Amino acid sequence: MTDPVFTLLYIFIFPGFVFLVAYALFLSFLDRKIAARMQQRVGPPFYQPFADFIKMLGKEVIDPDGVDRRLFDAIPPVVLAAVMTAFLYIPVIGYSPLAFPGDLVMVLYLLALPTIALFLLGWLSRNIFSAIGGIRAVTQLFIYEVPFFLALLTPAIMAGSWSISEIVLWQQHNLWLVFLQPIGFIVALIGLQAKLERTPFDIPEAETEIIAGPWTELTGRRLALMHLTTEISLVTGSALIAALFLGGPMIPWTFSDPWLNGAVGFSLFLAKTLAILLILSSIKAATGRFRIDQLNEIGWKYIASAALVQVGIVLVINYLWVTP
Amino acid sequence: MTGTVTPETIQEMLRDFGTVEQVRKNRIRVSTVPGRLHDAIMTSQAVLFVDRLITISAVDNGETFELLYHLIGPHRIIITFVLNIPRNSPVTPTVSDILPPAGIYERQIHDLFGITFGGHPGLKKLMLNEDWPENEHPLRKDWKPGPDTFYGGIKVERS
Amino acid sequence: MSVLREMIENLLSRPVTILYPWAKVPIPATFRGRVAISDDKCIGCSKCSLVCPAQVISMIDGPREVEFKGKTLDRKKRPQVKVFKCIRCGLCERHCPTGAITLSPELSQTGTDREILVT
Amino acid sequence: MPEVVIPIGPQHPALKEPVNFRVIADGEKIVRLELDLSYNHRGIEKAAEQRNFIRVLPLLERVCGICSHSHATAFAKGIEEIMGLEIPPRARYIRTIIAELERMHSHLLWLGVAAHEIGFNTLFMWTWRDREAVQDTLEEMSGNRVHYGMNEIGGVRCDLTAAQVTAALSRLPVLEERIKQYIDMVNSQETLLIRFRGIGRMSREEALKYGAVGPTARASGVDYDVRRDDPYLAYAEVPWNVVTDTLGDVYGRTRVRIGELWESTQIVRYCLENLPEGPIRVDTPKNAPKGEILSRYEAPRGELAHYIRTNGTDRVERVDIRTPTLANWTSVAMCLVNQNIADIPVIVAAIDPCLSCTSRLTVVNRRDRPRVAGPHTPLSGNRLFGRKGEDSP
Repeated sequence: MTDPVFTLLYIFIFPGFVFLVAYALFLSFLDRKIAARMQQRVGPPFYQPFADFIKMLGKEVIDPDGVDRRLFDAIPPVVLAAVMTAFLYIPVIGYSPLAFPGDLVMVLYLLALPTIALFLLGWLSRNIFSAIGGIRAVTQLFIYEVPFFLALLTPAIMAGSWSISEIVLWQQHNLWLVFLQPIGFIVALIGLQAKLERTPFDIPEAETEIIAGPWTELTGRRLALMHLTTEISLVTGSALIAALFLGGPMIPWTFSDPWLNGAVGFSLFLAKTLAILLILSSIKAATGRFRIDQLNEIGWKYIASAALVQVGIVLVINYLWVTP
Repeated sequence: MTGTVTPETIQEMLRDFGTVEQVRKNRIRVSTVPGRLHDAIMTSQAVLFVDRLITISAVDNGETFELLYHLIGPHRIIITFVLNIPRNSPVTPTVSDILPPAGIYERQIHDLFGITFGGHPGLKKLMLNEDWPENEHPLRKDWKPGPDTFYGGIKVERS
Repeated sequence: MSVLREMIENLLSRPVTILYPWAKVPIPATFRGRVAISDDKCIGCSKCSLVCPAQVISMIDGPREVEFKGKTLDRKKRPQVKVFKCIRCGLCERHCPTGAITLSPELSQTGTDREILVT
Repeated sequence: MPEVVIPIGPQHPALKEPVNFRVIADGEKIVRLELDLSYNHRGIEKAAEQRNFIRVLPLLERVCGICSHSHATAFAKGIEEIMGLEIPPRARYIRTIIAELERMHSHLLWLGVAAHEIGFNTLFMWTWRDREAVQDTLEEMSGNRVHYGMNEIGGVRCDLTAAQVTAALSRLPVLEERIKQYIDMVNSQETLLIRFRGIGRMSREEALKYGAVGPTARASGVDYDVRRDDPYLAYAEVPWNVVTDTLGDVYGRTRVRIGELWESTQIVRYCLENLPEGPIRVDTPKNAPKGEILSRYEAPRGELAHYIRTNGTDRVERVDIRTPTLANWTSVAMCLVNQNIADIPVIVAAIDPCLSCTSRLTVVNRRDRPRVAGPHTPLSGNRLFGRKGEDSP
């Protein structure tokens, strides 16, 4: 941690930038492949998301008439940076070297940034489809964010810490939180699906209704970066849920060799994120899209109350058991 | 209620409105005049339970335009009201006020045959594009594409 | 639930897509593809060019001798098809008195030969 | 939020057809809409007057890319009636088989499209995969997947061999199994139910008043099916039921279409099993006598009417085609008012619009489109077509 070289390596090479982009593109491929196979299609080859990314980087950037170009250019890199930063606080091979007390809250806020950015993009685009999409994105944000936050804060309450790495450590000593908080886990998965704007929550970019919502006017590298942002959000979100509910990369025993320790932890991390991706892909394939007013009703009536119930249960458990 | 409606009763009822003939086992053809059409349709709606307009067909038979209103009710007998409209002043009252679906068919006929339906709420171009020349109606028998006219941006090449 | 069950079944089975250039798509024998004309049978009656709805069959000069009903006929015309305008309705095949013009089960507008563009 | 105008079409991912809706929305609610029907005039009716009966059938088949058999059969059956011909039973059965297979592939296509409109792409892929089985059968029987070219005046062009009948029968159980699955899925898939139920509701009276046809009308409880009311082909001899529903919404239309899918498999099975022997066509005179006929046909989308007039030559004097989609537009425009923007694709797709049929008549590209209804007034059938003085808001 104190070694600057190690920190730089952490940020830029291994769990950071390079690995993160590669893994995000791979997960994106896997997501598409699983959906395709569930529909008995062939699906894309493994390099397809990467090829798409490169292709879009090379495409012409078109500025819609009357758009503030600087802001339009600035938003995608900013949100990309935000979700990438968020990933650094999630333990991948072990304890995150950047962890600090309260990083969970920061990660959650960084993950909320892309939605706000989408709203901004939609609003800036001066296009009716984008504007409606942006409004829908924010409306949806208000619906899913509360239950999502509640569901992700219950592990913190139970572990008695606001640091993701601390929660992971707590799980190593006790039990995976998914067994203690199944409702919270389900709500968190639904919230993540909504945050990533995947079916049935792809209301802001509903293709058949409003073309692509806020994405309509995005072209070239802006589109590439925004796509990368969503893909990295997918990694970050599933890593976060894996860390908070499935014990992250921690294993209950330790090997004498630290390298082996790290490798096993890392493979556990991969396995858990892939499992979460499988669930998310299945939800995506098995459902149609809600309407925004229907989502409003479902979100506040059922999902939010489920999250509240989970918080209550956790408080009771804490009172009876964890608190000395 | 519909059991009483047979081709015979229909012929009986519509005798007042013009020449009635049964052209098929389930089709009655009534030749009437534009002025009586409204009453004829109202009568068939009220007495013969006609509830549906199948279509309005238009035919250019040289001297006149023929309009055929095909109506049907739960008795499943088609009643066709035939109008003959002079070619030089093709005007007839609309029936879209008593049969809402007629509006779209009348606009179609207005475009393609140039028949004006008096009292139609919005007899605008539906089928042909905006730069279609006025007074050219493609389904009239004597219509030929003009050599230097653009039809929807396309000039017709005569071979 | 039936959706979920079928999704899992599909995930474990092979995709149904035929990867076309590598795997052949089965074409039924009745498929109406490219027009094929056999000069031996054609008696040059020009019936095909009369019924063709797309008017792509024209009679061109093609003097040759044809065996028909035991007699040897001297024929001056043969049909020519503009393949790219053909709509493959099969009316020429239906109305050909000798079965000289047929629709083969080959794809119509593909190939590398100059010959296939005009039959 | 002020009212906004949302253009939908002619290029839009939901409606891959040349139609333009200008939806005036208040937030997510549709206040009123302006309808531009079409952008593409093909002049088929004019062209049909220039061709003889042999050459006109392929042209009429190309009126529509989905219900090609419908147009050709409606025309052929009209001309045969004018000529006073009785086509052989085998020809009638073969026409029925093709017609019902066409209905199956159309309804499967529709089910997929409807699922796609609500983002349920898995069902979309599955129905289109199963549609392939129907299309393969059609291709084997007729030689083409879409334009079957089976009809000619006086019968059908190609006979069904025993091998084709066996192959088709062997495909049916799989399809029946799949259709049962779809019935199950549509009744149990939560997001599908939540998006289809209560959307675009039309009462029986409204359906009659605005002249809805086909599954759209039958879903509203209008018991109207030309196949039964004016039996043609083999429908009088085949046991089958008219599927109706009382819900009147998109869900009801889905149920009607799936029910019709099931009925179609049964009709096809019966026809294949009871295919009469005999010739497949009769000799026809070259010219048709002078006469007129309103030939009605239950296309997959609803009642199709061909008004045919002959003049004693080998050409028609006039053929007036009224497509089901044109009849359904009035009702769809009525359905859309006061609905959600998100429901436009579903409601429009629910009538299974086929602009190819409808716009055989049309070229539209107007800048000053008519206002079709005043602000905040519910759209009635009359107002749909605009009133004088409402051109400018």
